[in-house]
This record gives sequence, structure tokens and C-alpha cells, in this order.
Amino acid sequence: MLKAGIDIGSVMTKCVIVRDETVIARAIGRSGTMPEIIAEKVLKEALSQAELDYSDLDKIVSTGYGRHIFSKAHFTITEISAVAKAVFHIMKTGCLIIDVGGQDTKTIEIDGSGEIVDFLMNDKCAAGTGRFLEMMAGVLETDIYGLGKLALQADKPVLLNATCSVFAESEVVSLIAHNEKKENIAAGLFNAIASRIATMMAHFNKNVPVVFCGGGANIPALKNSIEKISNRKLEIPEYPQFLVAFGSALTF
Amino acid sequence: MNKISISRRIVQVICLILLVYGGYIFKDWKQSAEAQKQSIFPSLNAPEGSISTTKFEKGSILWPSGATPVIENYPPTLVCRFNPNGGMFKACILHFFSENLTWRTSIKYLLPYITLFVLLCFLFGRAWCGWVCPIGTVGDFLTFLRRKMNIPVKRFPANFRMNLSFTGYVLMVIALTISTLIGMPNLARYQCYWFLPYCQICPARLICPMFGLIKPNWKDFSTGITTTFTILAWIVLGFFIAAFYWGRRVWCHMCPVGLINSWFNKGCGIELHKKAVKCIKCGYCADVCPMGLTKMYEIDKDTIYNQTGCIMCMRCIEVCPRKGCLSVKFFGKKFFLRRKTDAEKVSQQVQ
Amino acid sequence: MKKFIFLLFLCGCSFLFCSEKIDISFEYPDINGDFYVSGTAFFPPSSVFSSDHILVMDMATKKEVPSKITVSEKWPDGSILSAEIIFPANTSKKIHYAIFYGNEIKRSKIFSEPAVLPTVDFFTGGTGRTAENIDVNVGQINVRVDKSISIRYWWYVLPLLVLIFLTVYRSLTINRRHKSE
Amino acid sequence: MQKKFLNKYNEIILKNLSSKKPFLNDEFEQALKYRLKSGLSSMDDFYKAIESNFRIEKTQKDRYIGYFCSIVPEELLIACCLKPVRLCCEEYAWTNAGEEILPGDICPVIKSICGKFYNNVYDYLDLVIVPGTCDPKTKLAELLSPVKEIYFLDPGRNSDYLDNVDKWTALYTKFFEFLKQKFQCNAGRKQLLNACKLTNKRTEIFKKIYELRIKSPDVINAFDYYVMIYVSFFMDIEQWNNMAEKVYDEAKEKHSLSKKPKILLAGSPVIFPNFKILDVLQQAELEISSDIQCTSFGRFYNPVVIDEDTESGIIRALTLKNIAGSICPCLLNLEKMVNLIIDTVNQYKLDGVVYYNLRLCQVFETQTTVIRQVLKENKIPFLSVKSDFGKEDIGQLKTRFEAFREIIQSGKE
Repeated sequence: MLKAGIDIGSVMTKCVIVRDETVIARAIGRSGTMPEIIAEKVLKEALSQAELDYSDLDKIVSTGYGRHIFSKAHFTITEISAVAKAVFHIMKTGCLIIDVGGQDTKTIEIDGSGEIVDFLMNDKCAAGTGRFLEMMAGVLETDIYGLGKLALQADKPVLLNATCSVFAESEVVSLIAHNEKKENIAAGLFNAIASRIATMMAHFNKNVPVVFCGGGANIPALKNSIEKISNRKLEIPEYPQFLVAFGSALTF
Repeated sequence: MNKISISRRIVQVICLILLVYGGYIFKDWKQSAEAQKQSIFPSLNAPEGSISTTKFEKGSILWPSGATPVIENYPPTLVCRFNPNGGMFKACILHFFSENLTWRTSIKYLLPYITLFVLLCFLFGRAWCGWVCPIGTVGDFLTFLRRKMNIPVKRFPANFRMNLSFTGYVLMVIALTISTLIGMPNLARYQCYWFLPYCQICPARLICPMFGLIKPNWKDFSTGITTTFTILAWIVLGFFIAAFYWGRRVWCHMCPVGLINSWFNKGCGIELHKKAVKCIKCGYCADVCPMGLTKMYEIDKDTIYNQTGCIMCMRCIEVCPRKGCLSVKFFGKKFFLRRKTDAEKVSQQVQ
Repeated sequence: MKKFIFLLFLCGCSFLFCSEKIDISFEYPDINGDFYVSGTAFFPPSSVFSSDHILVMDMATKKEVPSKITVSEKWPDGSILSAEIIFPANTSKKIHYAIFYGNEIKRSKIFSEPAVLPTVDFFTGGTGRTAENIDVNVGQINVRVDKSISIRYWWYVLPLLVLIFLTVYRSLTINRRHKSE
Repeated sequence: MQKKFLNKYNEIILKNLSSKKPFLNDEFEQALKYRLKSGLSSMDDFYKAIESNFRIEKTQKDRYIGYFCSIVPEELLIACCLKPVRLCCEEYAWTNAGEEILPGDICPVIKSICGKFYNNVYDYLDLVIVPGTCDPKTKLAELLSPVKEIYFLDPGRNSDYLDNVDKWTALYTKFFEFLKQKFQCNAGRKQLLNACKLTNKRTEIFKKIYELRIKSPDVINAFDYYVMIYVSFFMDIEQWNNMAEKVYDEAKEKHSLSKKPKILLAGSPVIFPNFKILDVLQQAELEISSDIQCTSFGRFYNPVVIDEDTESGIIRALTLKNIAGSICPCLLNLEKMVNLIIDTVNQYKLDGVVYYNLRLCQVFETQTTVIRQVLKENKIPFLSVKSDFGKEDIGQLKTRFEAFREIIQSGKE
């Protein structure tokens, strides 16, 4: 039973090929202005990785913001239920999922039987999302992962109080002008994001394991600052970015 | 008029006619003397030679109609010996107590009457006041008149109602002590004036004969005591009319028969239930209650909200806009006095 | 409300001085001018203890008429059973007389030796009966003739107590009885 | 007479904020496309009524009185033979017009109302009654006083019946006297009784429609329902009753075929042009079968119960219906709201609750935390959504609603 899960995110498009609930191929591509074509390309890439042909696929499930655009998909499902399915498949217990995506951050709580109890989305404001990190990285002339490395060596993180990403940028520029160390600014950024995520986590059940997934999970610095501020241990499954696609493939 | 109040008004009018004009309607049903003997209710009358019998000539203050009632018994509502042609029942329960306290009849003859009274009260509690009492019906008619004349109602605070019930109890205690006192041999000669003290000042004494268009003996200024009784009767009648005219059912807080009934209200068969989840605190029930009670508005948990002041007129249940919030059960079985409106029928199929 | 109770109390205390009244009626004789009215009046037991608690009043003018009262018989407890009463009257004035007795009555006008005037007999209570069979209200005699089998009534205690217990029990468990459908 | 609020500064304000070019809101014609969705033929005159509403000429005889919340008693207006017009409006075009007058971060309803008044859309009104329910509305009274004569009705924030009923009765009687004195009509007990009869008839019809929609929500779909509610803002009551009766009779026989999950829509009201929520819910295959909103449920569900049919008795019954029975969150009503939601869901076996918060309207948003916790306790799926009149967050809303539907469906198995 061959299934393909495509997560057409606002920033990255991820595709996963699954045979009997084990992932055999993964592919990722930056979804620019033409998500339809990008999704096609990523799907072909994943198929070539798994040396399969298009016709072998039994089911194609699309999820993410562009799920309705991808015409080839047999089924569509929201990324919230998808990530919940995937995490439950891995953890097998009730837990709290934090998904820092390209354009939004989601906190989803699932109970012991995999049912979604409640979920909160912060997609109205860009602060605390992948897009925000990319902008800040651009200001500090590095990429997101470079920003992560910088934040690790910080000695005294700066307190950034701008919650809105536009003002945060002007604040960072003014800090650089006062020749503040880049490491401290990066750490301050991650603390700002972490505190936002911590307040979202507070709405949910306190004594449940926390799973960190989505693009943001690849940055260890973000994980440390969230753990420090919300003093709860975060688990990161391998390939956290592909969890949504993996979950969508599992549901049907 | 919603369905419950239609059925209530019908019952009230029927009971008014029955209890007041029973004497004429069931003339031939009157118990003959020997039927009285076999009946389980022993015949209670004054011991031989006691003064109080002389007081009972026809037309005297205590027996205007001079006829015997249809049933020699005492229902738990304000029905009177002053009804034209003897009326349906002998009298109210207070008359029963004060009469027998004066005559010192032994308890065992009173037991059947008391048991019947307690049984009726246990079944319907104070519903007798709301549904059967002829004086209450007259009062409601007075309230109806006030409303038609566009006179605003006068609402009384809770402590005013407390005082009224207190006065009611005081009156009852005074009446019963007087009737026991004049039972004693050396005070016997006062019986002719003091017999049935409460009945002499009760408004029913002046209202009931009016139904039979016979002139109630309004005034009897022969001796000091009778003048006092007549003055008191006028004062209480004036209070009765004012109470019903300006406030709704204010007299029922003070009426001793109602007070005796109200002891059974909490435990009686009629249970008024409230589902607190459905309540939206709109205040319709507290506003509409003729006795001015507010417990059904204030309670927040699912309980039975019977209380002593309640005369079971069920206006609150009928008026509540939230279906199923207030409901009435008789010993646990739900019964509806009103037909379902078609909106409720539609929602019935939804469940 | 306190005023209302006080009002009741006020009217109540008018009972303290309790006085009784016996109406006197007689046929006017065919003589004119003054004449005496005499007769015996009977009083219920323990109602009046001395003759100066009895007076004769002319009901029209509400003024006391002089009278001569001699006690003839007494009740076992010392109260007057019957008394001989004589008082003057006049044929020209059609007056209605009444005897008042009671411990708050004070007789003021007394005369002792009657002038020689024709006397007329009166009878009390206006019942029109002759003096012999005046029925005296001797108060309540607590005798009760037992006409029905007494055992049958005592059984009523059982249902009565059951009912009262049920009412009290139901009123105490008012919350539990509310079964939510 | 009701003193104007800004006597000294009226001219200055009017001079500076004099009416700009009237805003052409094409959005309105675009909104009429919902007409095609409704399967019922009798709904056409409702849609026709909407178009005619925007060309109300001021006839000599009848006077129009504008009012806002359901706190204001319509019966008193009808009794004084005036025509009540409800002015709450949620149009995106007018909020932009309002932003020229008011700063940005203010409740969008207030902005759109100001926009309308200052672009003299409501010239035909004689008097505007502003209730002092929520804070922006109290400020609205001062804002509008240069344009129109205002009567400020302040019921206070406590909706408890026992403490405040005398205060409310005095408030309504003063209001009634003011109306009679201003418009020289001697409304008495008879007129009040007739008015109450009308509104009770309307309540009866609304209940039938409300219960029918729960049984089969897609026969009278959400758009038709809210269009009917919107038409009742300005239309004469008798006319509305007959038209609504016709709609109900036509819809009675049809049966629902949809197996979609039934949703209770609570929170801030949905008024005609702002059908964004209904659109997105329909796309996400969620069926709105019942609602607890002040414009529709709160206003129509409770009948006026007249026990004392003296004049003061009727006015007192009106206060009970409008203020004590109101579900407006500006009063101390949170326990009542939660009870209502739980009771409606359990009684009619609905599947979930969608709580629609108007952005920048703090009154509704603060309630969500309590309602969320209580509904979680009662195992009722709950989704609170914050959105504005603008169309920019349709994408986000759709993901939320679809996720909510998946939660409900997985909960069902």
C-alpha cells in the first residue's frame, strides 16, 4: 500500500512516500509563487528517490495551506489533524505538539487515544514564525541555521520587547548600531519567540510530554530557549519538518 | 391566558360555586341523622346544656343561614359555616379546632377529621389555597378589576410578608387560647359572646353570606364584646379588600388556614422542579408570583423549590420562556396541565 | 404591622370590664301616673357577688333608675342566683328597661321603703315565659354520652402518624428527590 | 428634553467632518449573490426588501427612530406609532469610511456606524436611541450628537432582576414619557398591548423557524436565516411576520438531507453584508443549525409575558424581556451565556460550538477563556475564532474550521 503525503507549506513544500506506515522517501523544495508546479517537482523527486513510478502510488494526500491548489491529490486534510496523527503514531501517548511552521505556529493537544482535544493557532501575526526568523537572519547577514549557531555562543541575551516582526527588525538594527554582540541579539530573538510559544503552551494540560516539530525544530537554539522559559522538556522526532506530510499519508 | 391559568380559573370558579352554593345544589344529599351515626366521622356537637348552643338560634351572629351543611367535614380551605343554606362543608379547619377546644371533645373523636385533613394537605399541600379557596377566588377577581382599571400593583418587600405571616400566627394563637379558655367551667358564661372568636372577625363571615344574597349581620352593638368583634371584623374586611385590591394575594400570607396548609408544602405531592442549566435569569417567574416569592429565581442548582409561601398557582412554570426549566411533578410523575405549543411540537421531533 | 397588632390588643382589652344585660319587658297597667315594677331576676353562676353590682337602667335615656334589690338565693360558690328587684316607673313615658350586672357595675341610686303604689310583675329575657320555667344557663356540664364504639377511632392514629412522618421526611430530602431526566 | 452632549462643539465638528463624497459600496450588490443559494421562492421578497431599504424616502407621516441594541424596547416605539429602525451594521466599506473620522483600533461596528452617519446615509431618522451597554457605544452617543438628536438609555451593567427592576422600570417610563412628549402621541395601555401582541407573534414565528432549522438546517440555510434577521431591522413588524410565516410554511414540508455536523454559532452578531463567517463555514462543510446572538436569538426568543396588564405592568414586563432576559455580554451575563450554550447543545444534540469574536471587541473575547474551559469539562468541541469584516483571513479561517470539522468527525467515531 503505497501512499504519498504532500505538505504544501507557505515557505517549504515537503513530500513523503510511505509504504505500510514506514517512510521510504523524502523530498523538500522551496514553494515560491507557483506552488502547483513546485509540488509536482517535489513529488517527482521523492518518487525518483524511491525508484518508483507515478502509477504505483495508490493514494496521494495533500495538506498545508496550498492543499486545495494541488489538483492530483485524492484527499485533502488540514495540517493540524495530519501532525496530530503523525505524532500519535510516534509517541503513542497523549501529548502537546508545537509546530513552528513557515507562516504560523500551532500548539495542538492530543489525548491518550489520539483525539485532538484543543488547538491554538497564531497565524495572524508573523512574529515567532519561520518567516520572522528568515527576516532577522537577513538583517544579521546569515541564514536561519547560522542564527542558531550564533545564539548558542551568547553570554548575555538581550531582552527584545518588540512583539511585531516589523518593529523587531528596526530594534535589531538599532542594537547593532549600539554595537551589541550578534550572539546576544540572536539569543534575544529566540527568547522572544520562545516566550510567545510558552504563553500558548500554558493554555493546555501541564503534565503531558511536549513534542516540537515543524521547520523551527531544526534549530537547537530555539529548542533550548523554549525549554528554559517554559521549563518543560521538549522531544524532537527525527525529520521534524516531514511530520505533517507523514501524518497526512497515515490518515487515509 | 396560557393553558395552566385557564384550567386553574375553571377549577377556581367550579370550587367557588360548589363550596358556596353546595347547600342549595345538594339539598337532598344532606346527611340524615342516622346516616351520620354510621359514618366514620363521629358527629361533633356541643355538650348538652352548654351556653354556646343557645347562641345558635337562626339568624344569630354565628349561624345566619341556620341550615346544616351537606357534608359535616372540614376541608383544608377557607370554606365557611356562613355559606348560604349551610354550604357544602361545615367550616374551615380553624373553626374545627376552636370549636372542639371550647367543647373539650376528646381527641379520639377528632382523629378521623385530622387524618383526613392531613391526607388532603399531604396530597396537594397549599394548592388548596391557590386552586380551591373561594375567598382567594374573590380576591383574584378584585385583582382582575384593579388591572382593568389600570391601577398599578403595589409590591411588598420580603420582610413585610414575614410580618404578615407573624400576625397571622398571632391571630391564630389568640383565637385558639380564647376558645380553650371559654371552655373552662367557670368561664362558661362567656361562651355566648366569645364562641369561635376568629370566625367572628374573619372576612369570610361577611363575604360568604353575600353570595347567598342574605344580609350578613354586619353590626351587633348590643354589648361591649360584640361591638368590639364587629369593629374588628370591619377592620379585617377592610384590610382584606385593600390587600387584594392593591397587592396580589397579600391576605393569603396572613390567613391562618393557609398557614396551617403551608406546613405541608415542602413535603406535599406537588413538586416544583428547576433545571438550573436552562435558566437564563430573566426574572419572569419572580415577577409573576402572586405571593412575591423569589426562591425559584435565586437557586442555582437542580432542586425542588417548594416553599411555605407558595400557593401552587404554577404561574411561574407557565410563564418561563425556557422550555423544561421549571416543571411540576406529582410524586415524581411529570404532568402537563397545558397543551404543547406547535413550536414545542416541532422541537419534540428533534429530540 | 406592629400598629396592627397593637390595634387588635387595644380592642381586646375592652373585654376586661365585662358586663351583662337582661332585658325587662312588661305590660303597662291601665292605671296612670307612677307605679312600681317588681320581679325576680336570675343570674348565671359566679357572675355577680353582691347586690350593689346590679343596677336598672332606662335604655332610652341610658340613665340609671333607682331600684331596691334584695338577694333571695345564692349559688354554691356565693354568687347571686336570684334577686328581688323593685323600681319605679311611669305610665306616661313608654320606656324600655334593662338590668345590668357585672363586677364593674356600680349601683348609685337606692331607695329602701317602697311607697304604696300599684305594682306590676316583670319577666326577664323577653322570652315571654312565665316565671316558673325560666331556664337558667347553668354553663357547661362536661358530660358526654358515648354513642359509638370507641376502639374504631383510635386506629386513626396510625395513618395520621404515617402521613406526618412522610411529609417531614419528604420535606427534609427535598434535594435528592429531584431526579434529572 | 434630552440635552445634547457636545453643545458647544457641534458646529466645529460638523464643519471639519462634513460629509465627503458618498461611499459607493459595491460590496452590497456582490452580497446579493447569496440570493441564488436559497432554495425557497418565498425568500425573494426578503431580498427585494433589502434593496428597497437603501432608498427610504422620508415620507411626511411616519417617523423613523434609529436604535442599536436589543436593550432598547421596540414595543414602546411601536406603541407611539413610530417606525423603529435598527442601525447595527457590519459593512467593510463603511468601516473604511468610518476610519476617516475615528482612529484605527476601534470596534469596527462603531466605525461603520459613524461612517454612515457622517456620510448622511441616515438623514431620514428623527431620533437615535443609543443604549449605554458597551463602552464604545456610550462614546458613540457623543460622536453622533452633532449629526442627530440622541436619547441615551443607560440600563447599567448588572442584569440581575431582583436588584434593578425598579431602576429599569423608571428608566423605561421616563423614556416612554419622553417619546410621547416629543412626538405628541398619547400612547396608552391599549397601544402597548397591541405592540406586545405583535412582538409576541414575531417571537412565535421565530421559534418555529429556529426549531425547524435545528431539525433540518439546510432547508432554511444560514444565509436565508440571517437575511431574514437583517430585514427585520428596518421592516414593519406585521409585514415581516407575514413574510416569515410564508417562508416557514414553504419550508415546513422539506426534509434535511445534509449529514454535516451541526454547529451552534455563538458570540458577536452576524449582520447582513458581513457573511464571511457563513461563507467559510459552508465551504468547510459545517452546518450552522442554531445561534445565540443578540440580533437574532436574544431579541426574538423571549416573549413579552404580561401578567399585570396595567400600563406600568406592561413596561415592567418589557424591562424583563429586554434587559433581564438579554444575553448581551456587556451586562454581567457570562454564567447565563455558558448555561445557554451547554443547554442548547445538549437539548438539540448539536456537535460543536463556534464562538465568533469580532476583532477589537474586548467584551466577547474575554468570555472565551471561561467558555473554553467549561465546555472542555462538558466534552463539547469548541472553537473560538477572531476575525474582522475584511476578507484577508479567509484562508486561516478555513484551516481552523476544517480542523474543527475533523475533530468533530473523529470524535464521533
